[in-house]
Amino acid sequence: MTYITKPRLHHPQLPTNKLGYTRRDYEGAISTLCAGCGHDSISAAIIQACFELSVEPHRVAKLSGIGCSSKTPTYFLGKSHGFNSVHGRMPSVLTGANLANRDLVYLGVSGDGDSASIGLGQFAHCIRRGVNMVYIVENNGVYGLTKGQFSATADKGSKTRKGPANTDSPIDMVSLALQLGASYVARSFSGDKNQLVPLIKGAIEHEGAAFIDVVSPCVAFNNNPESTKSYEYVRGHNEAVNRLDFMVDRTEITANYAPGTAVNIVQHDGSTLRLHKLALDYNPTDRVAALNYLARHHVSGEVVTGLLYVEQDHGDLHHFLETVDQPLNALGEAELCPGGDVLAHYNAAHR
Amino acid sequence: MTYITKPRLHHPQLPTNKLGYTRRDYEGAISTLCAGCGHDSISAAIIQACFELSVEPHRVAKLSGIGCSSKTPTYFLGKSHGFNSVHGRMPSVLTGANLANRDLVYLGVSGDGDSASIGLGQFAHCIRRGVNMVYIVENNGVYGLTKGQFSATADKGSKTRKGPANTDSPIDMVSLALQLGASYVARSFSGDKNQLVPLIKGAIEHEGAAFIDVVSPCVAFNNNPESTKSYEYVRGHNEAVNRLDFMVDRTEITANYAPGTAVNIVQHDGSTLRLHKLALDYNPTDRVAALNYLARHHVSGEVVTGLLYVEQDHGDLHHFLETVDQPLNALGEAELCPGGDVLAHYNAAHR
Amino acid sequence: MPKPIEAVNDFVVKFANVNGSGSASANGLFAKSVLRMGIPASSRNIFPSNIQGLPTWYEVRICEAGHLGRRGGVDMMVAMNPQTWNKDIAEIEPGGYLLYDSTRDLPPSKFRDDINIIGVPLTEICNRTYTQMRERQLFKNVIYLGALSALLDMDPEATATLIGEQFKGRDKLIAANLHALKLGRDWALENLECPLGVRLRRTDKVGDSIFVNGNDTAALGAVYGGATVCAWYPITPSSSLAEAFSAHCHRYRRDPENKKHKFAIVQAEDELASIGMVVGAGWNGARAFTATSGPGISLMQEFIGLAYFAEIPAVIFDIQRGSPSTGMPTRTQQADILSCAYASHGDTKHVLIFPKDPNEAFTMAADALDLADRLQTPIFVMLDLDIGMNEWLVPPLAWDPNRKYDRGKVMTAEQLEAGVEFGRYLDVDGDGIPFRTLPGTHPRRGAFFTRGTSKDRYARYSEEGHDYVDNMQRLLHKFDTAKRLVPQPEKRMATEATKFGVLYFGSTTVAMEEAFEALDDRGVHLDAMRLRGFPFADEVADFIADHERVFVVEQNRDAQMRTLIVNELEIDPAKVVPILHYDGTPITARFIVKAIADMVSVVTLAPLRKVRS
Amino acid sequence: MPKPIEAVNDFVVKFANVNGSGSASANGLFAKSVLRMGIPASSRNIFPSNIQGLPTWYEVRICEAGHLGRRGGVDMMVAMNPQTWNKDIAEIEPGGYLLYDSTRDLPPSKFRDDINIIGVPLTEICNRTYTQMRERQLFKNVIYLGALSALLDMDPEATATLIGEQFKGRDKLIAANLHALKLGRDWALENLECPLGVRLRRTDKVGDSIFVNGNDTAALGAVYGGATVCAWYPITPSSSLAEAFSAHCHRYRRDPENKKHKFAIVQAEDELASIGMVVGAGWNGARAFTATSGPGISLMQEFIGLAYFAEIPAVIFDIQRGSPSTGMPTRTQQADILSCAYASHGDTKHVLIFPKDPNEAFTMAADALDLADRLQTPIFVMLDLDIGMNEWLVPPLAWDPNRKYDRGKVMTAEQLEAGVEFGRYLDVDGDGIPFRTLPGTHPRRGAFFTRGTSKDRYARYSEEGHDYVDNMQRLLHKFDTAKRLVPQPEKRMATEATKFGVLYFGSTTVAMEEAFEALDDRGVHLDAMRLRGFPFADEVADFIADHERVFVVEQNRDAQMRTLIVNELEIDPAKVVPILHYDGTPITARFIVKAIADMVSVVTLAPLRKVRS
Ligand SMILES: Cc1ncc(C[n+]2csc(CCOP(=O)(O)OP(=O)(O)O)c2C)c(N)n1
Ligand SMILES: Cc1ncc(C[n+]2csc(CCOP(=O)(O)OP(=O)(O)O)c2C)c(N)n1
Ligand code: SF4
Ligand code: SF4
Ligand SMILES: [Mg+2]
Ligand SMILES: [Mg+2]
Repeated sequence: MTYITKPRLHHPQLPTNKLGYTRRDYEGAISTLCAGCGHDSISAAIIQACFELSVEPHRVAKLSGIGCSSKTPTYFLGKSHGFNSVHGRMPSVLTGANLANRDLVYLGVSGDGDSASIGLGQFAHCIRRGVNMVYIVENNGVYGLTKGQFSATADKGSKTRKGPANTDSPIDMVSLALQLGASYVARSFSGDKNQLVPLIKGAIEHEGAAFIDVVSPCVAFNNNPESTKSYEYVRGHNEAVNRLDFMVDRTEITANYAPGTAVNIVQHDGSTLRLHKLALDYNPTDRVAALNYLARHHVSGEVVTGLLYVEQDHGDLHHFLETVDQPLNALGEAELCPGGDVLAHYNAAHR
Repeated sequence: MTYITKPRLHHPQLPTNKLGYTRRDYEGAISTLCAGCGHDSISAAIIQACFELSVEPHRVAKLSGIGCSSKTPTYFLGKSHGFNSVHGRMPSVLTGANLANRDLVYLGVSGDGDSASIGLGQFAHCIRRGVNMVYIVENNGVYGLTKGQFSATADKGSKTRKGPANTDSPIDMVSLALQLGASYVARSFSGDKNQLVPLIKGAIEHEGAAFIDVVSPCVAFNNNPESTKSYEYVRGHNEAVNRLDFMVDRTEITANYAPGTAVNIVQHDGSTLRLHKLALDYNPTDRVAALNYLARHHVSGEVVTGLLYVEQDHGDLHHFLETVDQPLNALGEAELCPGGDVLAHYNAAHR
Repeated sequence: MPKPIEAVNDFVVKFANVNGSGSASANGLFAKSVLRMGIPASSRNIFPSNIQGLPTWYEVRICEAGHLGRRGGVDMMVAMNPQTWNKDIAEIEPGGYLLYDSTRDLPPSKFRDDINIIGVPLTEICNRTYTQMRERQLFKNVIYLGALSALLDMDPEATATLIGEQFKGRDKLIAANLHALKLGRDWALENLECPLGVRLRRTDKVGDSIFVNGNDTAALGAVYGGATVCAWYPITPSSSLAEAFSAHCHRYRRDPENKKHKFAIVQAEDELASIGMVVGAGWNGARAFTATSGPGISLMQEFIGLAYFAEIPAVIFDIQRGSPSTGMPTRTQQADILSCAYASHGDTKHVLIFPKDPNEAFTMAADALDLADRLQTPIFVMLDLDIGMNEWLVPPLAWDPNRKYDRGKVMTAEQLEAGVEFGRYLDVDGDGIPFRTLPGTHPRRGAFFTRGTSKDRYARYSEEGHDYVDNMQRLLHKFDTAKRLVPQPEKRMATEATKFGVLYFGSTTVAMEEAFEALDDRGVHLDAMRLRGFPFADEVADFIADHERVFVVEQNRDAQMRTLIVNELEIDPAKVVPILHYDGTPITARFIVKAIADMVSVVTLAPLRKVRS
Repeated sequence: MPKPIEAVNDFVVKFANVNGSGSASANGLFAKSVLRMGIPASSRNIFPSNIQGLPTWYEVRICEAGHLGRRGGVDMMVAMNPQTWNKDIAEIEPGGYLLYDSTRDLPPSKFRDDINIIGVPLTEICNRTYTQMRERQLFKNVIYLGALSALLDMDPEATATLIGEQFKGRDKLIAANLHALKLGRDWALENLECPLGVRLRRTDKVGDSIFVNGNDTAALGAVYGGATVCAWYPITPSSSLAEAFSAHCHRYRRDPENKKHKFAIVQAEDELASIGMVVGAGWNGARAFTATSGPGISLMQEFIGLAYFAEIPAVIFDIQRGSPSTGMPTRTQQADILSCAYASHGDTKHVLIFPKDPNEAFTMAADALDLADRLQTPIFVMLDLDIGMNEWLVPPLAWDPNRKYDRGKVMTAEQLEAGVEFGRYLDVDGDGIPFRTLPGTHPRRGAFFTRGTSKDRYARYSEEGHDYVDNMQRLLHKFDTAKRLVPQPEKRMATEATKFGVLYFGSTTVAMEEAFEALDDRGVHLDAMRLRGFPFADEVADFIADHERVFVVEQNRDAQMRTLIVNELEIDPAKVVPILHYDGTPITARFIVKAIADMVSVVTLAPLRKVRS
């Protein structure tokens, strides 16, 4: 895997966004993942979302742990700084990076092993803190990079090639995120780009901890039809509770929905989330109801997808810590060093 | 803190249990915790439960992490082996101990910092595995031993003596345990021995992961009335959903309850849990309903206590791993070493 | 009965109390009163890993000559804890003094006949005066302070002023304390022979020195040094450093107008997270640090290796405590040296600095932040419980108003725009230190991927052996550069030429300096060098080369600093003789003098040869 | 054009493939066919940290003389990967051979004129024969195997038999593979000059040796050694050890009647948990182990310190890989020596053992379990990727039928009942090893509290300095006992007296043994000692004392084993000369010979003096 920069012949016909960038400007190195790996589709969705949102590529910081999923930041946003940290500990690194400079977009990419097994604690605590980020778990129910052992999201009873069957209760990342106070929670499927792209856009614009659990089949080790993380299973059991149209401003609202079938949620930055309800009884602003709905449908084997919960004005970690507006990494001696008089007082007070 | 053995003058009048032991035989060293610390009441409840159940003291293994709560195993069951492991990692040590010898009773004692902060991952995963144990968290919302910083169960907005207010969403251990698949889940209050003792007895007899969250006020650092972990608050907001009578066999069932107000749950070992319903709408055998009930009442500031969920025949880790009935630590060369012929085959197969 | 100890401004007073009984404030008042009389003093708190009800001691060494390390031995014991009575009595030097609560009388067997026994009916006085339990408990401490004030001929005004300052604004409390103080003092003056053979006399030896603990000054150093991100996890004895940083920041680092914070402090869920946050913040250009102790260092190992290999600035304060494992959490040691110097799996070497006292903790905290940015690697500030949690008398803190932060080699948007070549791991200056860019700097240039895996000079993933070796060799070269940038060693030549040298560092310094005199008196002359940083400056090797035998004094079992010396400077182990003290108490001049004097006689007899231990 | 290399049963063949393309099985068949012809061979897999689509190589060294370390250089390259073509071509020795797919022809510039080029239209043959994509991809590999079979004069029967064994029961597959093999072989015989200058000739040098990898044999050793609990977390290159243990147990450790398991294997959530489970199981009397690599070792540090201080048996297999940090996960190194030997904060020392190959991995795995129980401390089995994941030709595994497990000092219920004194940390036998009791042993006696804090000899919590020191000194004494219990070093004297010695260990052994001859030829005579355990036996110190200069050959940057030698044996660093190879590839005899020969000339000129690096 080397950082191959592709020839950037700008065909005039390539569509550009507000910043004049084409989709190619958001691409990364050529993927070295297995052909058909769900993760590659998620990378494509991230590229699409950033392009459509006209995010400045270099204003994004992409962080990950270790795993096939955690390799993907190399395959998108080649102009962004990336950080492939250590296994399961990306959340703490992202939190620290976010504290240093509140002005960038923080994109955390992880796997189910990385976040639900070794990283469960860090995942939980960074969600609790309300770090302003987009946290995507590329969930395939196995450890891909180490060749197919099951992860903490693996189905109970599922078998791996080598080992015996999994006997542990699986972890549902979405329910966990809801319980831990995430203010934007969604689930999607790597195979459903139309659903995934707007969810990512909404998450980027959201202020606070935005979590997206993306079922992303591992074709090498866990794509057998019995696996709830396989293409076949998800296609068969995908139950989308809503469709999201993400709009940078209301004027774009065009489509008309029958009354009661659509809601508009205005985000702190004025952007609007228009939700077209598919499950009419589903209310994405009631945390407890969401948890309950997920649990009930999980029992019946359905994979509930869509924007499952969103809370406005929840605030983020910087808000809670009351930090100044400038990035902390931009402050110098003048702002930071109390100087001689203060020191004189300190000395006096300790005599 | 030294291991003071108290004079064991056996007053003939001291009541004895089936084994002929008195309550004193279940005591430990003198506590060195602060006068009034909730943890000491929990130690007393553990002693009471073991005495009443006629558990053989030396057949109990008591394990803990680090903290005031984790010190308590020194203060009960002086005849049991104890293991004060490292901070937040007791669950893995207990799991390993349990694998080595399935015949002992495993009692894990921890604190909210030990289990919800540093230990969240291990707590979650040992519950998922269904380790056969009694896992008690002595929950005071602070780090006692390090002098009062808040833990991951601290109320949002709560203030510590020194530091600023807590801005993280609190973790509800009980909901977490339910989500992770614990088969026996209860919450109680160190100040309510009548409720706590039977819950511990039920947990000891339960096969599988039994979790008890015990609110246990820290008088030194977190007993101010605003704290949901204070004596005053819990007394004022304690909402017990049921009362448990633990019976070693049914014959003991005496009390008569109005129809529909009591249920009997027979455990794998034949012992019976008789639940006297206080909240008639509460069903302790429906995991999802329990989660929902807890969430709803949490919002209104109530502390829901009682036996919140119990599932029979869930099985435990040994059951899942299909281990032999004898303790693994009792097997010798005869059972373990495949011997020369096998080796000859192995060699032949690799030529 | 040996004659009572006679000593003016040179003795040790020890208070034996029960923790949680409020004795700390009274004992602190005692020490500060001594200082206010112009007499140098230092204090040490010996406390259990417990919140309430267990034994705790407070030791005050008074020494006009200014020797403020722990001395050992006790001239006056204030025995307020029945649990530890026997142990406490035993500790008193022959001819020393015992002050105790004589309310209920004790059998003679409880005492010693070679010490001077002073009974004060403290409980009786209390009960006579106070009704509430808590009052009785608290003021009892102030009453014995009053008695001491008379017995040691203290200046009551000094103490009164301190009480005034301490309870400023709460006049009721001031009055109550002054009253209790008077109760004790008057009782003693009426009923006892005052002053004793050990006594105080006002002088002017304190000067402008300050009485502070190293965690507080290190935290202040971090504020002055420009740290903006602190991620920590509570652990004794480091918690008070992070807590002090928080307190200092809330005072000195809030925007005057909107009160917003020019800092971010996160109490992490554990040490894996706290170091992870520091690494993330350092990667993103903020000055970040964490404070921890042994167990935390063990948990941070993996991230430390990442920071070393990916070259990310980070500052780690290690307030060393008794170890291994949970060890002796409330005792002091210098035993994390190896686990910090070679932290993490694989081939790694890390930069360490060694403050000698709270004053140096302040300056070195700021230095560490500069070094981290300059060297783009983790910097360990090796403190210990003795420096961190005890109050020391040290010179006032100073800060050069013209000092600028060294942010190291960070390529700017302008440079990138101008087309300056950027290779994240390219050694452009020949010092092994490459340039880095911060995220978000330039729209098209300078972005790279940070990773813990092997890579080439342009941060491209590579599994090629030569790329890997090239990078690992540069890291060695960078480490070599570090030895010129870390705080340099301090040399002190003996009064006459000698073949013996001694190396020491950190909290041992104060005891070592006191030991020189005593050793001189015994005719043992030592050239000395105080180590202040690792990797070692060339001077250290030269110093060792210039002597036949060099003692290395440290507070651990395995002579860890000696290991670094032997291993990094290629020194024959036979040349460096370990002097080890590691029972958890601070090392004393007495111990050093005896240990070195004994060794000298041994090695003087036996000429240089392999010592196979 | 140099004359074509002529060599019978002594050359290196390297296959360049794309991973996930199914080449592994064909390449394995090649190596095994050679062995079936009675010719010694070894193989090395060079693979990326990736699942599919990246370059991967398989190197087979054929050597009738039995030298099976990596040789370096390639005599015959089977270049099947366009991505790495240039690199692969460059690696061929002058006069060597290139086998490639000539279906679409390449410009002359793509080749070298000093090598022999052999084109076989593999794709064409495939497409002619097969229709399905996957078939074409798979059988292409078998076809080049067929071509090689002709070119190197292999015995087709040997290969045929192997195919029969491999696909036993699946006759269709057997036929298909045999057909593909024939396709290649026939094409070569018809269109090429066979055999080449490099060729095979049946002999009988393999004997009863077996062809195995060290992770598989170590796992089997754990089965034979009586391990019942395995807790692990997947990490390359250690995963296959735990997976092999699982496979072996399911075969050999199930109750014949009820099929229940006499073992418990838990895939933990991370390494903190896996070592925690091992500690818990060891505490409770089961033989337990974990397998991991560098990053896992870093995460286990805190628990390792607990196990050291609380004295709990544990076995840790460290399959070392390229480091630091995530490093080179699919490359080999010996760079965790320091982080294991001194693992965890505070003063700690740990027992390490160093298997040289898969055969010793088997026996030492069992030894480690005995040592852990005997010494009540963590035992590290230091493997590496080269031993663990490559197939080696080694003597067959052997197990003494009378061997009994050494369960160490465990006090029984009977002894307790009989009133034998029990003090958990009491040194009753003078070897520093105390007795322990297992939970649940006796109703009234022998219960104690295990903790990581300081304690007295009866396991009672104590903050007393003397209790702490007493215990720490006993731990040193126990460590001293260990040096007599660990596998002892192996000595090999030079053909003539010499002042030079060499120390080596682990996977370096095979290359070192080959190097001796070559060095002898060059007139460089070396006495040699293979290190097999740490702490070092006294013999090691004697060996060093007996020589003027001793080379220490290791596969890491910082000469970590040399550090242990200098530090633990008090050796003058000037005496021990580091020979370091650490680019992630296995060390070769060629490298050792050159490095040592060069050094010898240097040091022979310069007499013994301090080398200050
Ligand atoms: C500390 C540590 N332990 C183990 C590993 C080995 N490892 C690398 S990736 C991985 C699991 C990745 O699984 P997941 O996060 O689900 O990613 P996927 O490959 O499935 O996308 C493991 C165990 C490691 N790199 N570091
Ligand atoms: C690795 C590690 N980090 C930090 C500590 C310090 N420490 C000891 S106890 C404790 C918190 C205990 O809180 P909790 O579990 O709630 O117990 P409590 O004292 O409140 O009963 C901490 C942080 C430690 N012992 N080990
Ligand atoms: S192994 Fe699985 S997760 Fe990894 S790249 Fe292949 S398909 Fe994707
Ligand atoms: S500090 Fe709090 S938790 Fe600890 S003993 Fe005291 S009251 Fe209990
Ligand atoms: Mg995965
Ligand atoms: Mg607590």
